[in-house]
Formats: sequence, structure tokens, C-alpha cells
Amino acid sequence: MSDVAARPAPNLLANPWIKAGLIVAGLIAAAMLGARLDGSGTLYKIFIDPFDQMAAAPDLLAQTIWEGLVSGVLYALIALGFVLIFKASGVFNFAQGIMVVFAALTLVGLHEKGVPAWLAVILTLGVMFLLAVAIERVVLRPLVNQPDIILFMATFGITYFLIGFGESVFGGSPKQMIADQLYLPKGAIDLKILGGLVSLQKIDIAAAIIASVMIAVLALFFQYTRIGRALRAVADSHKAALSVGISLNQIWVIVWFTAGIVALITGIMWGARSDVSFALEIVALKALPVLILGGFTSIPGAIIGGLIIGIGEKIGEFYWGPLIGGGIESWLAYFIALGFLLFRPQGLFGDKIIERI
Amino acid sequence: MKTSHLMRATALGALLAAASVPAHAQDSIYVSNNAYRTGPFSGSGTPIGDGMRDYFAMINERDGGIGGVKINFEECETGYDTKKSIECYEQAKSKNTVIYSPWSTGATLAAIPRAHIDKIPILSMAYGLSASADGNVFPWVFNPPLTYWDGALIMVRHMANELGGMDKLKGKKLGLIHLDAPFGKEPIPVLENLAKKYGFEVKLYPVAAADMQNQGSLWLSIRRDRPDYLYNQGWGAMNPTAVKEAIKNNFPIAKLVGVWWAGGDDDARAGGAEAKGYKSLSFHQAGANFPVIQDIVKHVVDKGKSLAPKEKVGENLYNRGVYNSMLVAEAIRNAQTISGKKVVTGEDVRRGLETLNITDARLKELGMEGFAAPVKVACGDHNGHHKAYVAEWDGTKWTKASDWMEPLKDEVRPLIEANAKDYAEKAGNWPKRTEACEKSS
Amino acid sequence: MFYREAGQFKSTYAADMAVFPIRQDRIGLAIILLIAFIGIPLIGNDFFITSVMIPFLVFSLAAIGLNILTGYTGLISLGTAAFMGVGAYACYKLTTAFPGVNIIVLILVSGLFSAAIGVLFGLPSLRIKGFYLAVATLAAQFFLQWAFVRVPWLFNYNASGAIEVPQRLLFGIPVTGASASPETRYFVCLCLVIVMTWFASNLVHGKIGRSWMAVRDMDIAAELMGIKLLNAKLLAFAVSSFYAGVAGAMMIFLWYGGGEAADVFNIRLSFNILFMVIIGGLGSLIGSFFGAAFIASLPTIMKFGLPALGVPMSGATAEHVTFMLVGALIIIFLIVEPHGLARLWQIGKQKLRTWPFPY
Amino acid sequence: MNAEPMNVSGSPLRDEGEVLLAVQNVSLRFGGVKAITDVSFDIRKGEVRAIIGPNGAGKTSMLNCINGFYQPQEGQISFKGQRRDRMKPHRAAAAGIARTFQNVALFKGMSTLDNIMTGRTLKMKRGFFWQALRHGPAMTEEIEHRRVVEDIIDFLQIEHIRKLPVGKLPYGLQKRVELGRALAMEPELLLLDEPMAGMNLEEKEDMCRFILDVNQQFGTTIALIEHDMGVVMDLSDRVVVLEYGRKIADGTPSEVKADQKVIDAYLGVAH
Repeated sequence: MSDVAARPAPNLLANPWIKAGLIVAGLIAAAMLGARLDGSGTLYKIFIDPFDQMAAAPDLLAQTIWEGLVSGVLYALIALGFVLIFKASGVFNFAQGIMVVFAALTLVGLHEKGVPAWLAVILTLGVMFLLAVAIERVVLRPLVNQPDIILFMATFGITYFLIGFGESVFGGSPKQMIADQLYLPKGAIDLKILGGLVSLQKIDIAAAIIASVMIAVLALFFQYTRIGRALRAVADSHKAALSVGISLNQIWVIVWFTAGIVALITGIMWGARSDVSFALEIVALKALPVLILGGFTSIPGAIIGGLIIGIGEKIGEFYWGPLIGGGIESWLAYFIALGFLLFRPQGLFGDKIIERI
Repeated sequence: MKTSHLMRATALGALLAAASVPAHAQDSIYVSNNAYRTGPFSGSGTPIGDGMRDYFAMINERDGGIGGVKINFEECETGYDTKKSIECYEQAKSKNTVIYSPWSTGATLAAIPRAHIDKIPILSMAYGLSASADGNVFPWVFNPPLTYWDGALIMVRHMANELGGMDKLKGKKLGLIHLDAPFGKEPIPVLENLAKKYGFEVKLYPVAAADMQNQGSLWLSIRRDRPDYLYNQGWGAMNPTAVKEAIKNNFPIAKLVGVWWAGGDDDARAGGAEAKGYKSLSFHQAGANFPVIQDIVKHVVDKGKSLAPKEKVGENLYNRGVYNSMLVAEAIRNAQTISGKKVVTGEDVRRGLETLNITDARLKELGMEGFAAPVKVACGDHNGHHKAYVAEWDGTKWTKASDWMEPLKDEVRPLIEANAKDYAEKAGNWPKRTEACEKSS
Repeated sequence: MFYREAGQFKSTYAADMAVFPIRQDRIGLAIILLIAFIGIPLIGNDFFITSVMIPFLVFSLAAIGLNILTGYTGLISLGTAAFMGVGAYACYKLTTAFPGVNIIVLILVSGLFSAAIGVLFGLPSLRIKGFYLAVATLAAQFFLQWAFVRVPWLFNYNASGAIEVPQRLLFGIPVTGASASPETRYFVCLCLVIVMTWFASNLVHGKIGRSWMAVRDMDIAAELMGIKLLNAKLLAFAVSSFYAGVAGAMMIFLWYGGGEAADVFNIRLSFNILFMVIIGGLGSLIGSFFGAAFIASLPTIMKFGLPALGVPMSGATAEHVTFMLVGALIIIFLIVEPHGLARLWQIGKQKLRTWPFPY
Repeated sequence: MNAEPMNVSGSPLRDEGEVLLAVQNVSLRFGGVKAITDVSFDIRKGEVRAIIGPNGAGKTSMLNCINGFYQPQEGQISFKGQRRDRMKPHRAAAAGIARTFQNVALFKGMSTLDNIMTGRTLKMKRGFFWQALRHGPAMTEEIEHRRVVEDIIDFLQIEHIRKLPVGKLPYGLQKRVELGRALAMEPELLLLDEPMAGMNLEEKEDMCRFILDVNQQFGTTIALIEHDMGVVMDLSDRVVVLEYGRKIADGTPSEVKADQKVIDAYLGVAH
């Protein structure tokens, strides 16, 4: 019965609806821009001026790309947490953002209570482990085999609970990340290149390095350990994993714990850049376009998606944003992702969607 | 089955009716107060809430209330969410609050149209709708001691003072970092007017609410444009991030000036030692060395009745809460004097607010000598456009770094009147003011 | 014992196709309507009506809208709040441009604008599915929210940057603006919600609803039935956004009475409405009401109700406890009945049908 | 490899009835994989046409080409004498081609009744406005179609499951509902993809009866894929045999049964 085969994807532009939609969207965009610029020199400002600026001040371009790279790495870290969980348990974990806040708050909160910094890190890891066990016991196990959307909903319940719990334990006020105590570097390296100054924050460099190391460790973990192989087996097929005697429950605990570690590291890095507060939860939403770009199941996708989104939105905001009043960063990422998505509906690295009948 | 439904509805109704029965209507004055100790803005909301709460706790403890009547001060948690603020308003209304402090621009805007129907005075202290300073149009809304427009003016004055005169402003660049929301956009028209008048340039740097902690590209633009000064109309997590980014991007921190809401101790502290020199406008002093704060420490904090840790008492935003409660308390006291009643109503408090005149002498009596500039509210002018100063972060605390500066009332007042008129016209049969002005005060 | 269908025989297809084929259900509906129209205005005080009932109605309508898209057509959207915002701004523009036109008409017309925008952002649904589509709809959410702040034309260049709801009359009684009484606003909401629920019920029980569900359950087979996928999906986007738009206009005009709409129609609201739909029951209109009651009204009732019952809690603690309780309740409900409160309701009715002798 | 041994000009059924659907030199590839290579055959009005072949022979792909899921790279298909370029499934439906699936493709969340009612979608003309009112013309129309559907339900003897969601029905019944849904479209050509797969003997007999009844009572032309040779031989008027995407035989059941290539294909021959 294998004479079932992939259904070729429909040609996008052949569809009159899409065509019409694109034209309309284009016209609206053009009209909005035109109005904004009083109709003078619009095309110049869109297509020529930004590139002139790039050429005129290469140091700013380099700085923009660096900024994009760093935020890209941080987006990727959040996305990584999503991917790990989605890959192993098919759960779209809405709670990843709050897990970042919760982990960072626990760390800082413990330190405030007088626990030495490194001990606080270890204790926080313990808390994240307990959280993973609790989530597995209380939420995932009773909901096993439910549709994805139900599990998604359950993670919203977790979010609500963690917000209330975190605030009642640690209070809502923002806290300083204990960057010094964790020997995270401060200050900047100023490079006098490209006819100007490119300033690289040491904390950003550290973030990039730590993220890379963590990704490498995760890759090794997946590739060479028994648990890692089991995780991949689960990702491929729950039933197959069960049939080779892997306990799904253990796997879930491990995956959620891993996501918790990623959340803690993300929280430390973001926290060091601004501060640790519940507002961080909003930043976590930025991981969503990264996810659609990179695919929900691909770790390299999360990384590369993060970088594309990070650099794309910074360059877009910096060079094109002023044309329509700035602040376009809030939605640009989604449009970048959407653009990619129209051509690759499963994301850059996602598993191919094959329709069978 | 259906009967159970009916019962449930009835029970619900009864429950909520119970929730809103005026408590102790006879022997105390009910003051409802919004606060946000939860949510993304809780960092700023918590110290303010503590200050407000502790001042009334102190008044009740030390003086036995105001004019012998205890103040039943109740906080309503909003999480800085407009939906919850509206619920809080309805709750406050059903409990016959004598005053409503919305504590967010969104909540203020939603409450303004209702206030004159429900006869509840609104105190939006130096926030909310600038135009509501026009008492002839908004008899129930009060926003002393100054508006964001005054703030923008003082910012420009500060710039001129440092540069050596208004004429030195020519050719300078002032950047406005602002939350991309009505609150953040408030100073824009005034700054643009002044820019035209004095020949400087205004650059706008909007920060979307979702990107409060993600200001990378904005600061790159600042690096590119090289503004001479930056004015930060920000709130919540946006402020510490801005301070950190300024340091990161080598922007001279002394040239970064925040609106009074960007003057939290935590905002500055985020920048570490390098944040020394960060400035913010303010209309009251920080610090615990005022008799009023000492009284709070003595009667409330030391007795373990405060929610604030002792070291936070006297911080800038804590003192702002105290200041807000002081205005409320003085309005109630004034209302008692005018009406001759002990237990005043919302309408009395409105009159009390309208004739509020807190002189230096009165401030001294309150234990607030030098704490704040005198405040006077008038029938037509519900703001007063009072003095403010520039505070500077010295690395550990806020200090007063300039003289009290008078905003240019003549610049602002016409704008306020024009906008108030516009508001009333657009609202369609906005009620004419029927409340009489007090003869004397 | 009193909930039985025995003895009720249908002799026509029309009777069999009725939405409530069992007589007791119809009686129940009549009782609920009676309570809604008479009981609640009599018993409830202003606080109950403005902070519990009106929000409940508005969210129910929005949830019905999203349920049409997500529950019936199987397309997840996280842009509902933005589409509600389009409705609110459209209504504001319309009523300031045509002050003479009845506000109820304008509220409904503003839904059409929302529908048009919904169709535009629904176009990618042909290519993109599942959670990918959900995230793609976030583009609509963030872009529109940005536009609400950035296009001053939308709020008539008000200095406050907010929608300032003008007073509008219906039969000489103010329905919007500050002088509109809570009862009036409640009645208007109630009537709109009832009529629109009736329309939605008609749609989902007929040919169009079947096409939607066919697309949801098996899009390939649906195509074979002659259903054009893109048309069905876009129609779902249009109808869903229409409902969202009307709900948004109601929210600002009949509930908030003005305010910073860009801030109101934020991503949180989008998520909340999605959760109302899921917890209420995907593909169930009555579930939308349950979901709205659970997600929107429960926290309010807990926050204000518990202290009134003598559970001593400070504002912030109450908020924290509410958050934790609601979170825990969501998980508990999902474990007990993943198909939502509507299914629980059905099971309850089924039990009642055979009660007291289940065998 | 072609159909020459079956040289068509000798068959007794040859000239009866007009050609309803003609497949001419159709080839279909997925990337480098050839699913169908140069296949031609026709289906005549009123006949039961079987398509058989071992696994992977391209039978389902053939049906998918016929109702427009796949676009063959070469060759053409004409229905009722009209050639169709770029067939779409919904256009095939409008033209009068209905289909059931190898793995049941019912709308799982809907009741039996609603599933079959979807088959009437194309025949229902009332637009959005009337649908929203669900009174007057829309209701009349709905009742009218409900009648047709009830007839089909009676015919298939599935009255008892009318209001149950199909997702929970046993497999055999699901297959029956799916047939009902296809019948509700009142198709001219009905494509059945393994209608009896996974059924027990009794269910198979029922299904055979339904297929014959449909063919005889409604005069519907039927093309079916089936593995059970007994069923194929009993039901069909003519059989086309595919192997590895190519046609290896075409003719009456008895002709096909006797064909050496078919025997080899089914039993396997060492090449």
C-alpha cells in the first residue's frame, strides 16, 4: 500500500487569492509610506539611502550586526528551550518565558537571602529539577496522549501558576542579576576599526560564548549519551521509544530539566543586560518568530533562526525604521519569519510536512 | 438542573453585592487606591504603593486619622492592567470612595469620563491626561503638581541652564526616548513647539512595550544621531535598561535625564557605579531625613506594619507615594474644614482639592520642610504647574542637583485649554461645569 | 428525572434539526434568558454588571469568533486582540465621521473592517498550518498594535492618543459615553451577543459550518466534496474577525468607555481568548460562554469575592493566589476533561438524562 | 511491456456505452521516482471498472490523478469528452467525480449525518446571508437535502448511527459512511479505493451488495481498487492491471485472470 506519495505543494503565485493579496498589501504599504513622506523621494529613501548610510559609516553597520548577533543569540537561547521540549514531547511550551524569569528570580532571590552565588546556582538547578519533576507528575503524565493543543493549554496553566508563585515568593520588584558574583565580565572592548569605533560588551561576548558552549554540549549529549539517543528516539516516535524500553516519564523530566537549565542561563544573560523582572517574560515572545523560521524541531534551526531574526530586525529598525517613525522592531521579526514561511512552510530546518492521503 | 443555575446566579449576585457594601460608612473615610505590586511594572509600583500605604498608616497611628476620623485606606491591585483598573474603579465607586487614584495613564483615561457622573474626584498626580488640568472642563480631575508638558519645559530649561542660556539651545539636538504609548508620547508636542522657538532639534526614539528590555537598535540610532541631551519618558523595566544601554554605548550619563517616573532608585542602581550622574526630574525630595518619614519609620515601619523593607523607606518612589497620600490627606482635611463635616464625601473632597493650598508653612507642619515645593490648586487650574528640580544619582541615592525650577506656565496653559476644549468637543455634549467655584480658600 | 426526552418525538426534519431538540433544553434556555434580561439587572449591583457581566458578554462574543476559526475550522490564531482593536478603531472613526448614524449599526459595520483585515492576514493559512500558522498570526497582532499607536488618524489626532468615546443615544437614552447607565450598556451588549450567537449557531449548523468542520477534520477530503479550501478558510477568517471586531468595538464603547486601545488589545488578550476557547471547548458555542466565564470572570470574582466572604488577603496576595488558583484550575480541568467545559456540561446532561437509574 | 496481448478489439464489452473518462499516456513522477509511466485506459459509462496490481503499482496515484490531487507531468485525462488541464479536487467534485479513501478519510469530529450532508455541499445554493438566518429558503433547502441524505442512510442501513460522531464508529461502519458521503454527491463517476480493506467476510458481502446496488439502481459508473481477487472478479465488468506504474493488462476479469503477465506479477517471477 505504498503507492501513496507526497503531494506536491501548490504553486504559490498561481493562486489568484495570494496574488491579489500580495498586490493589495504592496499597494497599502506603498501608500502608507508615500503619505508619511509627503510623496517626495520615497523610493530614494527606501532603496538607496539606507545603503548609502551603511557605506558611509561601516563602523555603525558592524555595530548593528553585532547587536543583532547578540540579541539573536539570546532569542536563540529562549527558542532552544522551546525546541527541546517540543522535540521530545510535542508540547508547545508557552511557559518557557516564565521559566526564564522564574529561574533567574530564584537565583537572585536565593542570593539575596545570603546564599553564596555558586551555591545559589546549584540550588536553582535543584529547583528547576523539582519543577521538571512536578510538571511531569502533575501535568504531563495525566495528560499523556492528549492533542497538542490541550498540552499547550496546560502549559498556560503552568505559566499562570508560576507567575503567582514566583511573585508571592520573591516579590514583584526587579532585581539586579548577580553578574559580578558569577564572575561575568563587565565593561567593553572598544575596537577602533572601519574608521570608527565598534564597541563589544564583554557580557555580550560571554553570552555568545556560553550559548555556543551550551549548544555544543547539548549536541554532544544528544549524540553520544544513552539518554541523548533515547531522547532522539522519542522525538522520532513515541511508540518506537516505548518499544525499546525507554521510560517516557524519565525522558520528559530530563527534557524539562534541560529546558530549565537553558532557561536559567537565558535568565542570567538577559538579566545581566537589563534586570530580572517579570517584564522579561515579554521578551520571550521574540523566540516565536525564531521558532517558525527555524522550525519547531530543529536545534540548528533555533540558532540560525535566532541570528537571522536578531540581525534582520536590528538592521531593519536601524536603517529602515526611521522611515515610518521607528519602533518597527516589534513586528518586523514576524514579517521576516512570515516571508520565509511562505516559501518553506515547515521552517528552515523543520521536518518536512508531507501530506498523505 | 436549571434551578441550580438560578441559584448559582443568585449566590453570585449576593456574593458580589456583599463585596461592595460600604464598610464602616459612619466612623471612617474610605479611600481607595490602585496599586500594582504584580505584573511587569511592579518594580515601580511596589515602592509607590508602600509609600502611600505607610503614610496613611502613620496618620491613623499618630493622629488617629484626619480630624479625628480614621482613614479606611484600601489598596486595589491592578497589575498595571486597564481591565483590572476598571474593576477597581467600580469597586471603589460602590464602596463610596472619596477619591480615586488610578495610577496608570490607561486607567486615568478610562476613569475621566465617569468621574463627573459618579461624583468621584480623580487624583492623577503628575500623570494621566495633561489637558485635564483645565478645571473648567474637568471639574472632577486633578493632576497636580505639574504635567508632562511642564516636565518637557523644565527639561529644556535644564538644558539651557547647563549650556548657559536659552540662546545657546540653537543647533542642539535633544533626543526623546519614550514608551511607544500615549504616556510616552505626551511631551512630543511641547518639545516640538519649543524646538521651533529656540532652534534646536528633537529626535524621537520610541520603545515598544514588548521591547522595553531590548533597546539595542534604538541606542545604535542614538549613537548615529549623537544628540546632546536625552530625555527619557519611560516607565517600568524600560528605565533600568535605558540607563544600562547609555553606559554601554558611552553616552554621557549626565546628559540623560528621565521624567520623574524614570527616577526610581532601582532604575539608576541597574547601571552600577557608572550610573553616577544619571538625572531625573522630581517634585519632591528623596531620603529619610524628613520628620514625616521619621514618623512613618517610628509609627509604622518599626512596628512591623509596613510592607517595605526599612532600607527602601525614603527611596525616591517611596517618597512619591508618601507625597501622593499627603495630597489626598490634605484634600480631605481641607474638605472637612470647608464642609464642616467630619466624614466627608467625594463631593466635599472635590471642593477640598480645588482649594488645596499647601504653603511652605503647612509643609513644615507636616514635617515636609524642603521635601516639596508649595502646591496650590485653583478652580480653573487643577494642576498649578509647580516647581520641579533635577535630581542626580550619586551612586547610592538621589540628590538634589538643581534649584527648583518654575515651568513656563504661559507656554503650557494655552495648550491645556485648547486640548481640553478639543476633548470636550469630540466627546459630544460633554457636560458643562455646574460645580460652583469656592469663594475663598 | 425531569430531564427526559422520552415521549418527545420529532415528526419533521425541521424539528429534528433544531439546535435544541429537547424540550427541557428549550425551557432551560428560556429561563437563562429570563435571568439575563430580568434577574441580573434586578439582583446585580453596578459592580456586578460592569465588572462581571459586561466583560463576560464581550469576551464570550470574542471567544465565539475565535471558536469559529479555531474550533470549527481548525486554524489557530493569536491575533484575535488585534482584530478586536480594528473593530474598536473602525467604530471610533465611523461614529466620529457619521455622528448621526445609530451606534449599534456602526458597531456592527466596524466588524466588516475587521473582517477585511482578518482576510488579509488569513491569506498565509493556505500554506501554513498548526502552530506555525498561530505564530504567523502574531504578525497581525504586533503590526496592528503598532499601527494603533503610530497612525494618529486612527484616534482622530487626540492629544491623549486614546479613543475618547463620545456619547451616543439610542431611542433617546445614552448607550455610550459616561452617562450611559450600566444597565443600558448591559442590555445593549446582551442583545448584540444573543443575536450574534444566534447567527453563529445558524452558520455552524448549516452548510457553511459543515464545510468548516470538514476543512478542520480532513482538508483533503473536504476538497473532494467540492469545498474550496482557501474560500472556506478565508470565510472563517472573515466571520471570526467580524465577531472579534464587534466584540472589540463593544469592549471600548460599552465596557471601557474609552482608553488606550493599543494597550488594551495586546498579546495577552489574544492568548486569553484562545484559552477561553480551549478550556470552554473547541467547536462549541456554549463552550465559548463557559470559557469566557472561567478565564475572564473567575479571577475577578475570586479577587473581589473572596475578601467579601471573609478570606483575609491583601491586594497583592489575593492577586498571587488568584494567579496560582486559576493556573491550577486550568490544569485540573484539562486533566478531568480535555475536551473542555462544554463536554463536561454534555456529560452532565447525559447523566441527568438517565438519573436516577443509570442502567 | 504493454497491453498488446489483451488487444482490446476482441472484447465483448468493447463497444457498449460511451467513454466517460479517458486516461491517455499519463506519467507521474515525484522528483526522480516514477509513480506512473505512460498509462492509458478508459472508463465507460455505467460500468464497474477495477484497477488492480501489487503494492506500489501506482493504483492510488492513478486515482489521485483522476480527481486532481496530483498533476501528471505527461499525458492527459478527459472526463465526459472534456480535457482538463490542471484539475483541482474541488473542480473534479463539481464535474461529478466522487471518491473514497484507502484509509478512511471521514470528518472525525462530525456526526454520520453531517458527514453525509457535506456531500451535498455543492448542490446547496443558498448563500451566506440565508445560511446565517437559517430560515426560509435556507431551511427549505436544508430539509430537501436532508431528505436525500436520509434516503442514502436508509439505503446503507446506518440509521442507528445517524447522530453519532464517526470517529468512534467501528471501521466497517466508517467505510460505509464514507461511501454514503460519496453517494450524497450524486456522482457520475465514483472512485473507490479499497472499499473492503480490513473488513470481515460479512461486512465485505454487505459492501459488495451496496456497490452493485449503486451501480445498478443509480447507474453510477464505478472505478475501484481492490486486493481481494474474488471481489474484483465478481464485481467488475473490466479490469486494468498495473505493475510498477505501468499497465500490464486490460480486459474482462476472465481475460485478465488468464494473462501470464498478471499471474507473474502477482506470484512473483524470478527475473
